[in-house]
Amino acid sequence: MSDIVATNQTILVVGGGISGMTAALEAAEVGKQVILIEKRPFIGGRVSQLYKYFPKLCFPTCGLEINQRRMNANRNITVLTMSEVTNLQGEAGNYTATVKISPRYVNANCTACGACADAVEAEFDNEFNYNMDKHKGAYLPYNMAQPQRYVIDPRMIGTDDAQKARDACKFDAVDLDMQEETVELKAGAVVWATGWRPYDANKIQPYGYDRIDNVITSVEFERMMDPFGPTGGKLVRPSDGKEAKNVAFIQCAGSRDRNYLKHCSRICCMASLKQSTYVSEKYGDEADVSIYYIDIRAIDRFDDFHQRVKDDPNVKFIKSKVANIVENKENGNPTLNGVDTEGYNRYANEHDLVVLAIGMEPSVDKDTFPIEIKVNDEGFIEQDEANGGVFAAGCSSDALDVNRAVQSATASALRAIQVVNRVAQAEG
Amino acid sequence: MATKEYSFYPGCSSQEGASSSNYLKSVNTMCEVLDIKLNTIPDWNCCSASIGYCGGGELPRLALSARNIALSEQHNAGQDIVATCAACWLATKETQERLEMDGDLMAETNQALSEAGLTLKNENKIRHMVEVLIEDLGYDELGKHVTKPLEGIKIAGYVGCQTNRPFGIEGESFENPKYLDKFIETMGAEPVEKYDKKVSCCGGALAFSEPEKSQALIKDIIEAAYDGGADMIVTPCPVCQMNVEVYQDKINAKYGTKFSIPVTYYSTLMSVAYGKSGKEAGLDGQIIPAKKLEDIAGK
Amino acid sequence: MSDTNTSMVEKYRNNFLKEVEANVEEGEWVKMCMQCGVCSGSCPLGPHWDHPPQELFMMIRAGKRDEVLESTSMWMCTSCYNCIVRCPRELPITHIMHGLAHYATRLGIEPKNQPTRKFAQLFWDNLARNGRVNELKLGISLYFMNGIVEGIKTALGMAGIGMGMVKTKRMNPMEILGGHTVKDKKGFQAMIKKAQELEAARVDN
Amino acid sequence: MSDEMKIGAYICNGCGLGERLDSGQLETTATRDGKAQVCQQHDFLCSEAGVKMIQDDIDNEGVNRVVIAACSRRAKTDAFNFENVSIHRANLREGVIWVRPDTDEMTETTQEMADDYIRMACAEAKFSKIPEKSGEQGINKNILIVGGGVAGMNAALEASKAGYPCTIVEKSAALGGATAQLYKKIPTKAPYADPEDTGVDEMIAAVEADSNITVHLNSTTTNISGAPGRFAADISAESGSTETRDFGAIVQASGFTPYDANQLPEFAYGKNKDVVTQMELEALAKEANGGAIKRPSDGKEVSSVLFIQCAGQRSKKEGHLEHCSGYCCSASIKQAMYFKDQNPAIDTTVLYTDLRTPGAGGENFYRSGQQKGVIFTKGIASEVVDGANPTVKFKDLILDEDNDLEVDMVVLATGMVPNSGQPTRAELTDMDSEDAEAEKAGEEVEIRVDVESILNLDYRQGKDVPHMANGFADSHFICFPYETQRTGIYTAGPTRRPMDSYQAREDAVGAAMRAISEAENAGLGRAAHPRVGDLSFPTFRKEGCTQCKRCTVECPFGAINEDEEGYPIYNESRCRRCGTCMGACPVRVISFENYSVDTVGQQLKNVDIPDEFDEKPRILVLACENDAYPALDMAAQNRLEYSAFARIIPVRCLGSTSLSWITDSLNSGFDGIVLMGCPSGDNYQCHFVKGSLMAQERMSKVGDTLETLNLEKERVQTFEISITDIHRVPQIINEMAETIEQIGMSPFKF
Repeated sequence: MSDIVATNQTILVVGGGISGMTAALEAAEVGKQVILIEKRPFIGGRVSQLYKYFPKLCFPTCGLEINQRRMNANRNITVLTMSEVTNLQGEAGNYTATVKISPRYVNANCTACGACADAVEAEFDNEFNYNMDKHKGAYLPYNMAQPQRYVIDPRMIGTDDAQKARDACKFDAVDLDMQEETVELKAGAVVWATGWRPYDANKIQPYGYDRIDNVITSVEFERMMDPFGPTGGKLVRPSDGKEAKNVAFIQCAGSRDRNYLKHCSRICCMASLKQSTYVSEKYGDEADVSIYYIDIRAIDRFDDFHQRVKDDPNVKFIKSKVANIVENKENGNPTLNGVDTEGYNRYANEHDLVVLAIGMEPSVDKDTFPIEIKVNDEGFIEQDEANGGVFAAGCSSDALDVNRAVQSATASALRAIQVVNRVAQAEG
Repeated sequence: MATKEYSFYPGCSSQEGASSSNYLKSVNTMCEVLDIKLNTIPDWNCCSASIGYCGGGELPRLALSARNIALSEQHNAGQDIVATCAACWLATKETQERLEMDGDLMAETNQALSEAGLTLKNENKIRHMVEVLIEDLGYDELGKHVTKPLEGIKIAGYVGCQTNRPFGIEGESFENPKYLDKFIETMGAEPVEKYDKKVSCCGGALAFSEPEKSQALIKDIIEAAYDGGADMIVTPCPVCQMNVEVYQDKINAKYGTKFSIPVTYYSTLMSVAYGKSGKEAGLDGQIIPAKKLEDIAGK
Repeated sequence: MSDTNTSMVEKYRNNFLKEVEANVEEGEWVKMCMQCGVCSGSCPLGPHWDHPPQELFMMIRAGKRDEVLESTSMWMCTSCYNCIVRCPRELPITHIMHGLAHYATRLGIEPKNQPTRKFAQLFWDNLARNGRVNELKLGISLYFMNGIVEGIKTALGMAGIGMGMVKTKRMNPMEILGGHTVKDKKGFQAMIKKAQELEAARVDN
Repeated sequence: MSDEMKIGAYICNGCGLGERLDSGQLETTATRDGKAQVCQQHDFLCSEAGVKMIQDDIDNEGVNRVVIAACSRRAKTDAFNFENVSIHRANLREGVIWVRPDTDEMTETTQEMADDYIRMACAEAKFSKIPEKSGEQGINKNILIVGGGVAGMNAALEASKAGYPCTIVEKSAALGGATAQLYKKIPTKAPYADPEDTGVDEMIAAVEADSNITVHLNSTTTNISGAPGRFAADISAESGSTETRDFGAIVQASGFTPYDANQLPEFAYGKNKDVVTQMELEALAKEANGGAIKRPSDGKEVSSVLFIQCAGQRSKKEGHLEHCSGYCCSASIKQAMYFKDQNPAIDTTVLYTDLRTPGAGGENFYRSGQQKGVIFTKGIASEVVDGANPTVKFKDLILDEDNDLEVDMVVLATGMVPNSGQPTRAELTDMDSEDAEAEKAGEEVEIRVDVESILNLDYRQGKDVPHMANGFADSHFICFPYETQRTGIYTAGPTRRPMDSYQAREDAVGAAMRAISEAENAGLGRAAHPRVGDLSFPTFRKEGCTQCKRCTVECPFGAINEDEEGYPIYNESRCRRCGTCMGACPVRVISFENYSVDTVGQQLKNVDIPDEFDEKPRILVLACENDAYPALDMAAQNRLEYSAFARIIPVRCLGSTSLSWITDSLNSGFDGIVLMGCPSGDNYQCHFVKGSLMAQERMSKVGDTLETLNLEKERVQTFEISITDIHRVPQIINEMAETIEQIGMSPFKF
């Protein structure tokens, strides 16, 4: 990796999700040198795990395909996957980043032919599907994974399976001796695009995510719709594989709550409205959806979508924060207890499946940023002079939907360019 | 381990001849085994539980607990105050917090206390006996003293409300606390899995004023225990113990059920497991006798 | 209607929220409710509330003074604290309920025949007298709170339980002759009196 | 680049290709049929050695058309990335062996597939040129910014910081726009508890102090001609003077107009002076400047105020706005604080249905409002009764009862109407108007609409950027929010989407970035999104052109103008290189150097068509390279099989499909044709907006062609394919194969 060229006119982008990719592309396409650091073995981030986007109900991989093509075509971008920034020092125009690169155990020779995967037996929890299923010990994270290169799960190293994988490769692409390495990279400006993670549903005890099989999160529900996902695209419930037609969505699961996340995660209302259409997509008129909400936050043009779902006779809206969920031990149905506050109606409703519209929290914990940076109580990076040449993009700056994240990322690219252009001038 | 000393607030119901005098008995036995010394707060008064609000306003109620804390500071200086009754613990701890946060309230309270010749510094920790067992001794230590493991007994750990909310035990969830189950295991018995009435309310003080309403709640608590295959119920709270145990006949009469399930304290459970006699364990305080425990104690 | 009540109506005119904020324990929290209803859904006695907590809060904001203070609802509170731990805005709902009940009582407009109200009053009187609760006296006065005839019925109904308690030494018939008290009764009562004065003073000005 | 063309074909034997295919045979096909002057095999073509082998031929043998017979064009792009040559991929892996079973009886058809793909790649190579920039425009770093509100100003400031000179054209007499009319703004920093100063004065000062920024007040753009890299804008002042300036790109930050509350008589607006809009309250607050706010009617200090949210918004009622303006909830909280901060005793009530304060800041601000005693009531106002004090009648949704409240003043949270100029001709044709009729008839019509144009573009298709729902300037909205249908023109602020002052500022930074990017790339002759970097651009054979205007009308980006004789003018840097014009041209005179009627036409002509009685039909699949082709690749990745009779050709956009390809393939004996484009309609997924729609329209007419050839209409079918239709694409191909089995082979095999 010593062949990576980085100067203080280089822009370092941390995070290869939709925001990081956008920032990297915007900068690279006006001729800037960009290094993109991604923790996972592939770029694309959370959007690659979504089935559809609201409000167009189009497919994230569609835009991803274009962005990946742009990345591949652009020689100004260096992508480092399975890499993390462990330290960052300096000031605007002169940063040094320490980057830890974990071994992929597969080198550039890989043609993604899949022979290694065919050869191994071992399986491991599949993070891409939120551990709802398993992937082979040698695997391609998902169909469109870029770089299009297999990964050997570190948990397989040292086993016979690992050997089998190596022996199966005709191109010496499997390198079991690959070691973790640490490199130091210079950079003039940094775009911080580490994104978000779903809030830990186990912490929302009244909803029994840890106790009741048929209570799942919205991100898991999203994966179920993928034909290549854990259920092969079937909308069925975990406990018994029964078709999930009567589905409840619980809004603000972990958000707007002093016990969990104080902030509103913005996307969850639209996400549930979108996911309600999944149920109709699968079961047509048999779909029976209930959305339990405090306020439906479908702002600006999204409200059209909200209205459309509202007009669907198979979708009910209940203004209520569900008090708790108990499992009907006979049929495995979760029973939701609470009060519809529009006129005080007490309910105890049984559903096939309950989806927690899980909140969005920053991927990086508040106090673990590798450099002094202004972060608010919620853990999002505030825009502040004091941040020098480090600019937040996307969900590291606030709970954002995709189009707002891309907007934010595009802006952060310009701010980074301003810095490296100043450097360039200074250096003549 | 060296002897552990605490300033002890027994509370009204633990008094001799009162509804949970058997609780106190078993606690004393248990503490003896565990080498815990309880120094009772001299001349302690009632905490007004959570039902005193009608007559007593905010300040008078705070004054009640404040007096106990002040007396403890005076006589058991520096010792954590430990209560065995959920209501006592809650009222006292709440008082301490409120006075800590609100300077004016603190001043007013001290004004009132001065009438009784007391002043409050409000520096001691207020703890529940269960906290002491878990945090100061730990499950391993509790297990060490078991001489008669309670094998073959399936027990529903009924935590109830006030030992669990709003403070609860550090590291436990409000909806599904596990410490009672761990006690039960530690004592060699088997806890009921997924006992989903674990933290449901028994009606508390309303058992007196709204018997029908509270007995409906109690019924569910007992039913769930039976559904879980429980031989008995164990609880850390005197109000829960009383409500769940003594109304079973009335519930049977009203709902045609055949409830007759013993309800004991964790301390009773432990005393038996520690090889103490039924009497020392307070088993003679059972209105519905805990046969299986008696058998073990009798061995 | 008590004088305090009339003077309060005078003092706060139609602004019941301000009245609650100034006079009800933890009343200043009422405005923070966002009407999610998790408290209403969490209450074990929920079905028995005419107006669940979140609705009471809305009614307070809407200035429905009498409906709120004369309601039996807050007397349904079993102090289980479910609402408090689940409230996303951390409202001390249990205390606000107690506070409303107490405030109504102080104004003399509480629902007179609400059994819990009676029991709660008895409980307080009982402990205020001796500093400690005398369960037997409390029990007996409780049975007779609705009059002799009712009382005897209840007492007979409870006799079985009473006997059980006596047998197991968890109830002592001799207590009727006195029973537990604090030693420093004088100081204790003076303290309560002072506290009550201080609190009254708060309300009056 | 030397005109002398030299094709080098390189056949990979890796990934099982060697085992499954007769590489010798492939080599013969490449040299004999494909006319490849150089042909080499390699067991691991994408390896350093393999790549070097090719590079050596380029350097030493003068190979300038490289045919890679290996994996899909989407694979190993980093390895097969040679400069100054054209690269053509024969997809033998994803396109052949991965979609066919490995059995002896199948080897023959599988080999035929592979041979055909090599012929096709060579044919494409033969007819492609290596694109070079035209030099139609050079780099012009000047950015034109239309609108001098916070969005416009911030776009200028940020672009200037990056070294790009900006010119702001502001219609009014001063900078600052709507924000300048505010007393304070919604908080933008933790703890998000109190209104903040708007900071607009500082901004104006900064703009004025920036020597890199030129400001034209009282001015508008009366004409904008040209294209990215060479826009020429007439900037006309009220005074009458006009100057013309050149720009590389444009940011449109024309803001919004507050909704006209006169359309809300039910709320007594206009009737009762004390019913005001949020904007009007800002004026009152400014006047009070921290002191007591006085109401308009009698100057009485306001002691109670009620805010009606969503006034005239989120409603399908005639004259109302369907959208939610997004910022009004926070704005009402802010305004309630104007009162509370001055005197906590003032009663402030916000009447809402959904309180919308998203994000970290939003929820904190909501709580802060409650903390300060603002009362929030979930309810719907039905009427404001006029009177000395207005009385608001509303349904309280929580208490489920009708209620009313008399207050000193009522504030209507009315929404934003975007200043997005005139509808385009295309939009007009969707409207029912004289103009529309005329436009459909293809007549020259001067667009007569009561809205003033903002940009006054000298574009064939209309004077402003096309609109999306609710009149907001168009954008792809999700993945590529800044992409409008007018290359080099980027919208920012409320003209694009309803938003508050701070969001508008931030939005403008992104728009500035895009403008800079386009100015730079246009200068280098490179295409903009989505074919970033593509140097090719459309040209036409004038002698063949019939001036039919199809290309100028159908271009999704309004790139093409007409000269006085009606011949097309292409404006290459406005072009996104989708080829829709090429598909539109009935006389096939439009082409790109590396993508033309021939590059595709010759491929299908070079497919070997077996004799009718061999029972080996041929199915032509034209697949959109953006979605359908990746779907086909992924089907292969998952080893989903499809008919060995299919021959797939990726196209830039189905909109570029020339009818001649259909007729030619039918004539040359293809038995079936499958066209795969992107979903069209309101939620279109076509990266070229309406390419797939255009294709469908054209294909609807193919029926006639088939009739004249008296062929069954089932032989040509068009499908809308999403990139996720991985299981569906092989199915579609197989179904076509079955159809052919039923209706029989094409008689046109010679």
